[in-house]
Amino acid sequence: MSDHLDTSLPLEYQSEQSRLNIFGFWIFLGAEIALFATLFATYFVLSGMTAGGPSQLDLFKEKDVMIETILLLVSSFTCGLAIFSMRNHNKNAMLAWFIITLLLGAGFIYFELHEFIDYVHEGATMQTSAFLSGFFVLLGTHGAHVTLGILWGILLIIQVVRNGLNPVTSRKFFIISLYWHFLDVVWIFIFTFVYLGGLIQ
Amino acid sequence: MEHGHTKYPIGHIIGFLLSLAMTILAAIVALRSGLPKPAIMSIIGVLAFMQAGMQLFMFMHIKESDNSAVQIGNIIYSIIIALTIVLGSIWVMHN
Amino acid sequence: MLKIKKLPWKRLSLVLLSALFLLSGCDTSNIAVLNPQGPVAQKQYDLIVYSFWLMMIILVVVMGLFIFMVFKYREKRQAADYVPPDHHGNKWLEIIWTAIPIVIIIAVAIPTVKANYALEEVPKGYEDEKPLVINVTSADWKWIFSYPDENIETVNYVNIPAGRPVKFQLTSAGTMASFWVPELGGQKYTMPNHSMELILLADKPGSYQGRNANFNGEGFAHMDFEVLSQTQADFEKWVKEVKGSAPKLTKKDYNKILKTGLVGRMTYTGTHLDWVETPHQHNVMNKKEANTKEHDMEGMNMDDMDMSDHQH
Amino acid sequence: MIWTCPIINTKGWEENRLKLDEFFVTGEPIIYVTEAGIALAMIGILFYLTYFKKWKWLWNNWLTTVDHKKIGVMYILVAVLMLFRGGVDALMMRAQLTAPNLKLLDANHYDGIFTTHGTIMILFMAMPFLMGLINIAVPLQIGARDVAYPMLNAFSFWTFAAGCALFNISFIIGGSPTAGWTSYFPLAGTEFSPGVGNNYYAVALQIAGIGTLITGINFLVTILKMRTKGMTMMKMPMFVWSVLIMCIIIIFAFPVLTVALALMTFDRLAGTHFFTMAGGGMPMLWSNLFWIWGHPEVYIVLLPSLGIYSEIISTFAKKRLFGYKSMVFSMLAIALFSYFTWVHHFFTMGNTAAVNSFFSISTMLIAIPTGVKLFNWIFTIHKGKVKLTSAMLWSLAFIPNFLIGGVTGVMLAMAAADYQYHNSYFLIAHFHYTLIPGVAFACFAGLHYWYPKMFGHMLNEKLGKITFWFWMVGFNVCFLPQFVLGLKGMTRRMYTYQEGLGWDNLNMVSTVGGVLMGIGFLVLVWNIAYSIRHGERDVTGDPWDGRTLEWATPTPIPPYNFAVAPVAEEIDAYWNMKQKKTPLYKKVDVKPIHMPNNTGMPFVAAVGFGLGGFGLVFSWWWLAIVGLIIVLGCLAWRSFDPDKGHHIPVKEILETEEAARGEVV
Repeated sequence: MSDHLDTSLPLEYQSEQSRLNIFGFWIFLGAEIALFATLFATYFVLSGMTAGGPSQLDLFKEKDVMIETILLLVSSFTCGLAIFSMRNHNKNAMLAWFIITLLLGAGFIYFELHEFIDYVHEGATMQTSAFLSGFFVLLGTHGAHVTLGILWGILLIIQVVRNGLNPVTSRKFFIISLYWHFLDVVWIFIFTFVYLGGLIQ
Repeated sequence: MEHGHTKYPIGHIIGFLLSLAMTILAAIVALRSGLPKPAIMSIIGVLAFMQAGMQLFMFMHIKESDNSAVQIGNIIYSIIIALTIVLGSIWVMHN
Repeated sequence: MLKIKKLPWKRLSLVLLSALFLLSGCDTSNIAVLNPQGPVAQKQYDLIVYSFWLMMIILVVVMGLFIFMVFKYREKRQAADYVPPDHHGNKWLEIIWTAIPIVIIIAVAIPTVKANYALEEVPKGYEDEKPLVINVTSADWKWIFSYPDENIETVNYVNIPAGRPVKFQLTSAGTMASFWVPELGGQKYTMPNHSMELILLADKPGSYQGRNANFNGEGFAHMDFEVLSQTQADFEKWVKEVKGSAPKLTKKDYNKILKTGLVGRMTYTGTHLDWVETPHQHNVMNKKEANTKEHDMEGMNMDDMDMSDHQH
Repeated sequence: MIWTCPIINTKGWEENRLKLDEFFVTGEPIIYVTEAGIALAMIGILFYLTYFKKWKWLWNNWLTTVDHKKIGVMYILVAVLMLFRGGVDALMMRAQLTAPNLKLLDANHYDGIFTTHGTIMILFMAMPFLMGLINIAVPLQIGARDVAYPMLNAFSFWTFAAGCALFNISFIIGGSPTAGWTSYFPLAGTEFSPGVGNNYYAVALQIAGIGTLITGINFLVTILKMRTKGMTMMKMPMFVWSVLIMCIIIIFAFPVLTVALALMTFDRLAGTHFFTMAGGGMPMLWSNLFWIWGHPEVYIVLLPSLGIYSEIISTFAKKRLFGYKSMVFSMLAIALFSYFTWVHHFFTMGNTAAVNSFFSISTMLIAIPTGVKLFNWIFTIHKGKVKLTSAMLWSLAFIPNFLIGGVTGVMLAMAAADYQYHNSYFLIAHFHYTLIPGVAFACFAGLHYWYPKMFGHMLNEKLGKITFWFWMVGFNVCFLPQFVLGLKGMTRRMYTYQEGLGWDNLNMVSTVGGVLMGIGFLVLVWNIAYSIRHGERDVTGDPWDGRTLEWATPTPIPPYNFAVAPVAEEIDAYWNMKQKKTPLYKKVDVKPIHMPNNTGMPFVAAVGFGLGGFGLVFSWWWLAIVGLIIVLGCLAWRSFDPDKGHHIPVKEILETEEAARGEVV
């Protein structure tokens, strides 16, 4: 790959390797959509199988879910602002917004874990029924992705602090922003079909 | 592709407010409206897909790079596959 | 002319082998699937033979074309300096060999769909006959047949009256098995917490071999049973004999039978249906009487009802 | 006090923990012999490496390589080893079934063998063999220097290798899975398969699946973004088209397998209720998810093989491929339909007539594009100049044999008739008639065809033909009788049968066929060994008068493939260049070439996957966590030092080119 930089493009698209990586990540997001679709299919098929255990109505609380959703929505917004600042070559603003994004993500994880622990105390573990198995694995996979994103984000922050904003670090931030927005999209579907779907009666 | 935005991220703010509005609207329709179940499910389903589309175009700059055609094609095809898996599984497993 | 040394071994071996295949196919008496003994198996047999000859036509056409091309255009048969033409394709040929397969697929699809729907109902000509209901429960490596009307139960063999449709309600007490009596008709799976209906019918009395077609562990190869179809009179005589001589089935006996392992033939009076719930019908739910059954089953058994009333 | 984690209670894990004496599988003489054989082979290799001081060479050239050509060779090496093991499994099964009531293998051992036979042949032989050929040929055919993500290419191979190794040790340590390669529930659950066998299945396939998914993404981007100047999409070689479409299927099918295996792992290790009988689980959901991946998977292995056939038939018929556009659209149609036919694997699971009818028709529709391709190959041969090399023989034999597989497929697609065929030997014969001519023949053909580019010498043609005829005759003798056995009521996975059912002599004939195929494999191994010394050297780099760009490279192929990226004007770019006698490149155009550095990270990550997987299999959670940390550590380490790569100076390029081609103008 010739490593000349096409300076007419935004920083993260300038080297050819960057363009390939970003394109490859979009393809990977296609695969992730198939992965979460299968988890949703499993949840929908098993959502009625409560086997005598607590059902959606007994467990879900509107307040908790709204907090988690707002947290993730705002984090998606601040992540957009981080990329916006990056495009303006404003490293400090980008880092600030990005750290806020990760903190909001951590907040989301905190509330989600808190919600899970409440369910376990009410006796609803993933061993209780097929519905709960499906619920915990779907939410757990999304939560694991968010946690992985936060760790990955911390690594990237260290790299930017050390190497500054250059075509390589900016492409990595652009990719993690795609990842973060994608997780927010997945959460929108969880919020809609799992929580709202479960609370309707 | 535009290089260096204007000073003020208007696109992002509109996007954020839109997604907030759609989320709250979905919550209200689902929890307070008392509509029949299938009606609610379809409304909040459409809202979810609209919000997803909005995220793709406003926040994820899907249209931007020179291979945007393939990226959008890839996402559309993956949605078709996702629907096949979800609706296919439900249809097969319930009879 | 083809030199003997250079005999087309490939063609020779293939001709020999297809001869073997066709020869053994002729006397179909001992080929179970091609020896239907009931209307259900007959319908499937007709479908198989119909599709076999249709596919044989395609096979002969394409094979012939292929052999002709390979032999005609071998390097040895052409001049040394022969340069093949630069063909790119031919629109008409492409249309022909797309259209004809579509026609063949339609010719195969229509009888298939008709047969799929026909197999769900009682065979034609027997609608007014009251079908005999037999509950089939598969367990790890044995078959348990319960006769709810006659209130008797047999293990690893089942007697049925000839000329009368039999509704087998298939369910499983453990792993998934597949209830298959080749001479009487196709197979269906037995699944835990589900009940599925398979309608078979034997035209005349006789003994037919039944077998589990879905692998379910070590004893799978021995998990077969005999289907003995008798005249209506003999069948009733057999039921009276069993009622007189066979021991009463107790819960302890039944649990001993269910234990993993192979057992021989057994006969009991009374059935395990008294204390074991029959799970809800797999897809019979959306038949006409769905809603009436809906209410009285609501509180009765544990596992889940029809999905439709649960939101998802 | 056992630490109970708040979310997942550990009751399920306790019963699952194994006592050490159940660690090693005991009691089977055949397993002792195999263990001794493997131990001897390992000692032999270690001795050879240390005695001839080859460890450094191994580490620099093979364990840390990111060169697509070397990775391809490693894939094929693993595939041939797995073909040997899968073949021996098959021969043992055939031996046991030669006559009724034989006692060579008991039920449990036989069940373990047919499970490993199925899994190994499809996932650990067919996939790597094709990935090997793809790795070698695709970058060269599109005139590229390497794949889009060289390090990820190595990472995929080593992850696959870790999964393959983990699966293969199961028959020695802990016991192999015994629920069939489809591993249906509730049989595959802890209630009916208590041992660790099925844990191996769930974890090893998961790890190997990660490698395949990454390869799918890697080659999709390579083909879409790194074609040489002038090679538009409709001018790519047909093999590259088939690989592109295979990647699309991989990207959308393998995530379903990942989820299905993860749910199986949760059910077996964490006591969840996805597929269990109790707790509201639905065993049928496993079959559904498995086959949503399963059917596209058989098209993943079939499509590249069709691409190989297109290349070889076109080359040895000395004629351009007939109907290029319709060949591309038929493959796209096959790829699209492959996602809508999975229920034909369980017509008999009580679906309504509507579901069965829909999937009957969708399955039949796939026969149409396949038929179009068959006619196009036949018309490529039309007016051609057919040269019967071994590669061509394998490719030609594909057409009649696959035809039998195809037509029986349409017969099986009829749901009403499938009630009689399902799980019988008719089905066994059908899918062997599609997989062996469809995939195995293509692997052999591709091996013969690209062997000179891989190793610099050709395989002996006479021995090649002997192998071919043993396989051609043996394959038909083995599987034609099985159609009849199926109709006689013999079902798959039976370790023995009674006499008097009329199955005896057909099984005997079938075993004879199996032995013939075994002999054919031995002749192939002998051919490979023999050709190392006596094989005809490939001097020109274009032994078969090829049509596509991989034949434009000298042999042995320099690490950078092309000194200057070739310009492709037409389909069959190299053939076009040869006709017009255009020079490959001018000396003045040669510029320093940027090449990626070797990296040890993929190998270390594979060790992490292996350890972690082994820990998961035996529920040793500390080992699983250690494995995970190694893998994540490798990814983080890689993220911190994106390899700058190195440049090959012009002087060195010209030296290698002149050594290979004589003077460069």
